[in-house]
Amino acid sequence: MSLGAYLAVATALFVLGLAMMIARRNLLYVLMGIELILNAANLNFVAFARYAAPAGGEAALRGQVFALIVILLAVAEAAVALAIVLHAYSLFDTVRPEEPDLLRE
Amino acid sequence: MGLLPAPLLAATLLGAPLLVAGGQQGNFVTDLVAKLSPVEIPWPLLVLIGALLGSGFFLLLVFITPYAMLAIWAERKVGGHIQCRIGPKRVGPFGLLQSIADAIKLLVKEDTIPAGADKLLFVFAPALVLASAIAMFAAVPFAPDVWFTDLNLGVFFIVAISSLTTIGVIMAGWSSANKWSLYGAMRMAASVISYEVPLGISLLVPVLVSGTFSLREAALAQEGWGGAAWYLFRDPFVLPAFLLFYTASLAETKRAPFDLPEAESELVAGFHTEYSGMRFSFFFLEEYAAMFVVSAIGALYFLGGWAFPGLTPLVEHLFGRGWIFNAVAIGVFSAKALFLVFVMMWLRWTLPRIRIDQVMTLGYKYLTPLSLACLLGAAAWELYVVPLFGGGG
Amino acid sequence: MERIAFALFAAIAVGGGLVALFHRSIVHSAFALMGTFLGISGLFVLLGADFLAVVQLLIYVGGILVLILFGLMLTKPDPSERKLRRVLLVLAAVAVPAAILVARIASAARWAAAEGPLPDPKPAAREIGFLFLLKDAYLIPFELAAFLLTVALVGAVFLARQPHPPPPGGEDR
Amino acid sequence: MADIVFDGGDFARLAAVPLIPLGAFFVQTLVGRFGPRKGDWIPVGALAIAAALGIFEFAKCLTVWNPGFRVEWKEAFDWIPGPAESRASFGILYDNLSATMTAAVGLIAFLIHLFSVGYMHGDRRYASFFAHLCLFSFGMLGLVLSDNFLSFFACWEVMGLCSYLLIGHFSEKPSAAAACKKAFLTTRIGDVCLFLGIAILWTRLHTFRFTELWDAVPRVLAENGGAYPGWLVTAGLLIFAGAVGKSAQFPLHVWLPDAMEGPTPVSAMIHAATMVAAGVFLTARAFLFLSPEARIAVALVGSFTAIFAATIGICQTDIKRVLAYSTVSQLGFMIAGIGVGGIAAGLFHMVTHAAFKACLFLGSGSVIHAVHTQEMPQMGGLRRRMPITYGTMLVSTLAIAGVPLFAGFYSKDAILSSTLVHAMEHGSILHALPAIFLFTAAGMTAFYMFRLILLTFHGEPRDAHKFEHAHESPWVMTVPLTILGFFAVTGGWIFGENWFLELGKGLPGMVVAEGEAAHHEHEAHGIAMWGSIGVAGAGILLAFAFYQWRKFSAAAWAERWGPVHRWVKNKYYVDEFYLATVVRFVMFLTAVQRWFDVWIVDGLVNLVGGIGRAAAAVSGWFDRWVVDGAVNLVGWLTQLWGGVARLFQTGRVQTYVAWGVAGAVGAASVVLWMA
Repeated sequence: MSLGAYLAVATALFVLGLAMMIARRNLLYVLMGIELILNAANLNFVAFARYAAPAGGEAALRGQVFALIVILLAVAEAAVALAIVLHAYSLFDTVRPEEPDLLRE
Repeated sequence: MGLLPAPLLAATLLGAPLLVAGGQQGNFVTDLVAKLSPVEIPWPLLVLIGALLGSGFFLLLVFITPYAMLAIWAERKVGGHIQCRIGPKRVGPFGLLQSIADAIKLLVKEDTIPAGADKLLFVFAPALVLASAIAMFAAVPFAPDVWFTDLNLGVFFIVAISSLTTIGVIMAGWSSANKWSLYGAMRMAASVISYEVPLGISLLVPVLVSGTFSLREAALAQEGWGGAAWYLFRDPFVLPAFLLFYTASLAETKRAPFDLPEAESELVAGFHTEYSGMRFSFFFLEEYAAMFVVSAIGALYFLGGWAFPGLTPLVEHLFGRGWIFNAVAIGVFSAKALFLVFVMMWLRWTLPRIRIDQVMTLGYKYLTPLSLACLLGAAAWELYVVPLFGGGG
Repeated sequence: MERIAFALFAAIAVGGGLVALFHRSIVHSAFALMGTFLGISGLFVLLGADFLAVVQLLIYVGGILVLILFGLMLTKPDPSERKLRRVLLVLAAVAVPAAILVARIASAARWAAAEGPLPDPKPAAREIGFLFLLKDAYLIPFELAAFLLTVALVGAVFLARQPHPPPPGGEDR
Repeated sequence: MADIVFDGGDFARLAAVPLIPLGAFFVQTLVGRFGPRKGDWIPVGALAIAAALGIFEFAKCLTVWNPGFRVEWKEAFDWIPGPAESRASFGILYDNLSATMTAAVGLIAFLIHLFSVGYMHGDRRYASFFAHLCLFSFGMLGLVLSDNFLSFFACWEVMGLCSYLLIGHFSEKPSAAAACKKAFLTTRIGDVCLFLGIAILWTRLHTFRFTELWDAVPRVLAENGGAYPGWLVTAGLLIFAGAVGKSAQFPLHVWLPDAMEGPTPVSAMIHAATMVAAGVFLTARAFLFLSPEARIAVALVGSFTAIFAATIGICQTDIKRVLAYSTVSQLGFMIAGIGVGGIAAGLFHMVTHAAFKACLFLGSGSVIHAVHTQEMPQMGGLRRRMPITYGTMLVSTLAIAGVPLFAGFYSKDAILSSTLVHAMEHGSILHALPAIFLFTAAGMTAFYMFRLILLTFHGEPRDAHKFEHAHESPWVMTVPLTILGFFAVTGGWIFGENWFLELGKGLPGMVVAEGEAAHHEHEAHGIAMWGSIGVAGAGILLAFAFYQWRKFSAAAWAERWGPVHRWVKNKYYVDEFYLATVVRFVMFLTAVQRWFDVWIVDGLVNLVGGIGRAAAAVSGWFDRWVVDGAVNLVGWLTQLWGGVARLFQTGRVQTYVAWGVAGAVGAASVVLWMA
């Protein structure tokens, strides 16, 4: 397979995630969109590392290490974001991102 | 009906790992196919066939189903005897054919889907659950040369795949459009998330000792005359790690006393309340398969795999490492794993179910710190004590 | 063979993403997301990152997705929130520039080994472990990640433990 | 003379010599008092090990008999890593000087620790006393093994701290509290000077290491045409000022007698093994930095201190004060010896003096322990009650008085002959002064030391009650006394003058006498020997005449010389002088500053306040019309801008994401198509 194919898949996922973040009106969709975007980025990392250093070695693992750290970040982000979402839900009784608007007035 | 999606899904899950990780060496299915086939089959295709057969139909038909039937019969027998009853006795000798009768009953039973259910997910959930069970099974080596795939990440893979079961259970619980089912699913999710942590950490102890994720290599490393090479006896931290692992795996497989997801006294039958017929049997198969898999991990990682003091070395000495040795190894290994399964049943019929908050408390407050302590202790042992005896490095 | 596998996994991933984006029910979206994660895990395997693939399975499917499902189950669904027109519009608005940009980048860049077939990858779990523990490599990111996870854990627990205050300005709402 | 082979093990043992007491200090401080016997065995044991190691390494040097040896463990520990000109690393410089000192200090410190077990028994701060004592030992041991000025100074300051803590051990007593403050502040003057001197050397030569500095001095001299440049003279004098402070030379000697307020083992420690010896040690280490003129100054300061303190010692009645002034006087001997070029002689005297002065102090401690007073007129006849103490103290007194065959004789003789050589070589009255002073002081030493012995141990008991109570001390106190007494007798033979003269050849700055100088030396040696025996004998005879045979009445003589006696007895009113000048001046300064503060600073502040009030009125007007107008304008503008920004700030996260994406796409496009 060529690198381009992986990049195409990653682009598609990125676009889908971004669209999900913007178009859907639910904080959990925003969260899911972020996860999609992160996954697309991970795919890019790994694919680039694989094709940049086909012979293996430390350079080939660099992308994987990046992706691993991104996954770790995603875990932390998901936990905290979910706690925030649930908190917001219990405060405002909604999960629509535009409705908590106390600062608007 | 619902039979096909599960193996296909499982094959998808496993095909890729087999293609890449197991690509260099065949398993005994690929060997068999290559030998039996009149024409030469190209290698990648052979691998895929091995994956499909090995992980899907073959496993399901040849191993999981008979084993599950036997286990269900055993469970009823064990339960009967523990409660001073006899258990099934009418169908066949000692009621041995009872499970077959049950299976036939389940197969011909009407397959109902509740009216308010989310049909797609309702159908998909049991398939997913069973697929993950099969995929888990495929990573278990039975003997030195009998295995479907020798992933170098074997146990890690199993733990990861087991989380798919959770998704399936949530799917089933949610799509049933039944409050009790949803409760059961949520309990499942909660307990699995919490118990995955101590399970994983306590498994890291033998991983640390063996230096590999591969179950087969770990088992090979524990061979020897006396059984002293079993990791259980390696250092003082492995035994507690084993007990922690076993406790956590009880929760992972939804077994008593952690069977909150299907607590029949509170939730009717939990997430599979609305299922019947084939689909119901899938959940059952999964449960027993998962029991076997965690027991197999316990046997392979802690209890010396297929090695048995005196017996396996003798066989090896007499017949070499040929098929006889492998057969004996399968026997020993299965005996160990089934013994652990038996202990699970024993516990189920002995211990009362605990409350969900107690489950959470146990998981977070006791098992997790204890397993961490075990891991640290084992690491310190490997680092400081083993060199004292001239080992390690 | 690899081509077929790639097509399969890419289809699962992108298809899952599409379903997740367009489906009316958020629960279905979440389950479709599982397809995406599984597909990406498969792609990782094809890229030789088997360890990462398993981590992806374990963490995304077993952890994050379950968390999201938890969140779904604990909040009120809002079945009327999807407006197909808006979704399509946004998708088009995002996809077109992205596609143009990626095409432009792809045409501008030169990669050494952009075409297959590549040599077989090696198992990476052990090497990644070493990389994370070597002082010259990624020890500090590793420690930072540990620190971050601790902070996130404490933060999440703190958020969860706080007794919920009455909604601000509750009287006139 | 074979070379000494020193390997890593030896250096490790040497490094352990100071570090073990340091570790023991921490242990003792943190957990010691919870242990059995309040943990006193920890420091004692640590010192025992340290002393054993020090003596072991010294013995190794002795067996090879190569006094000129010098080994270094460079940069054992990088304290401040970096390029050579800004690096500070600690290492070990082990030469004949530090070898001798390590062994002597270790042994004496150990004996003092042992003695303290008995002496301090039942003290309230027993545990912390041992901790501090142990840290003190660490300071001295670390100091003698330092290979650079930085760690030297660090240890130096550690000792300053410990002397403060230990002198003020009985901090309930106001006099002890005052004494420890005095010691700390007085030595601090010297410390500041020392620090400045080190700083000068560092700025000029970019190194702290002794060996490199020594190597640099000839180079500097060569560059400067053989003369000492001004900055080097200054640095040398400043470093010597540090030694003056630490070694209690005139005019900074005032703290040492007051330091007697501390427990007697502390006095022994300060006087014999650690504190004051550090100054002498420093002078020897820094000898090369002293220009010839500075050396004369050193010799004069030392010899003047010797005679000055000796006269005071004659008139004191407090047993410990007599010993204190005797220490000051003997330190003057050493400093003067070094100043006239007899480094080896000065150091020889330092070592022998360490032995017999430690013995004397511990003996006086034993006496005080027995009779619970420090006033000699209340003692008398104690030799029957305390035979061991008496014997050891007598031996030490013979040594300090310079009676032949005892340790002090050899060393003092060496110093005296050095001064004579010095005088002969230069032949001016200025150069002869040290010799005259020191011979006089030697006689006085014999006199006042025998006065002490006779008043304390001989004659009839003057206080029957105390005499009845007196008894010999326990073994932990008498054993160190005996050992030290042994060294007071044999110190001269063990080391022998030769060892130190040979040793001197290895020291930097030591010029080996040749030709005429050697002749002078030979000649001077004879004169010095007979001269010192003569003055010592005269002093002893005089003491017996006054206090044993009662040929003369001390009281009558004091009467006859009334004003002089009072003057001397009150230590030449140096303290009062300082009180009247330095302290008064500081007080005056503070008064001036207070006045300045009250009138000038406060006045300024009030003035500023007034101006501020006036300005505030102006600014109020300005504020109301101009600023508020501007603010309103800004507010209006903000509202206008807000109206525009409102279009973008919808409060929806997703809108922001969309804008962010649009921005990113725009930026990427610009980069891609413009590039």
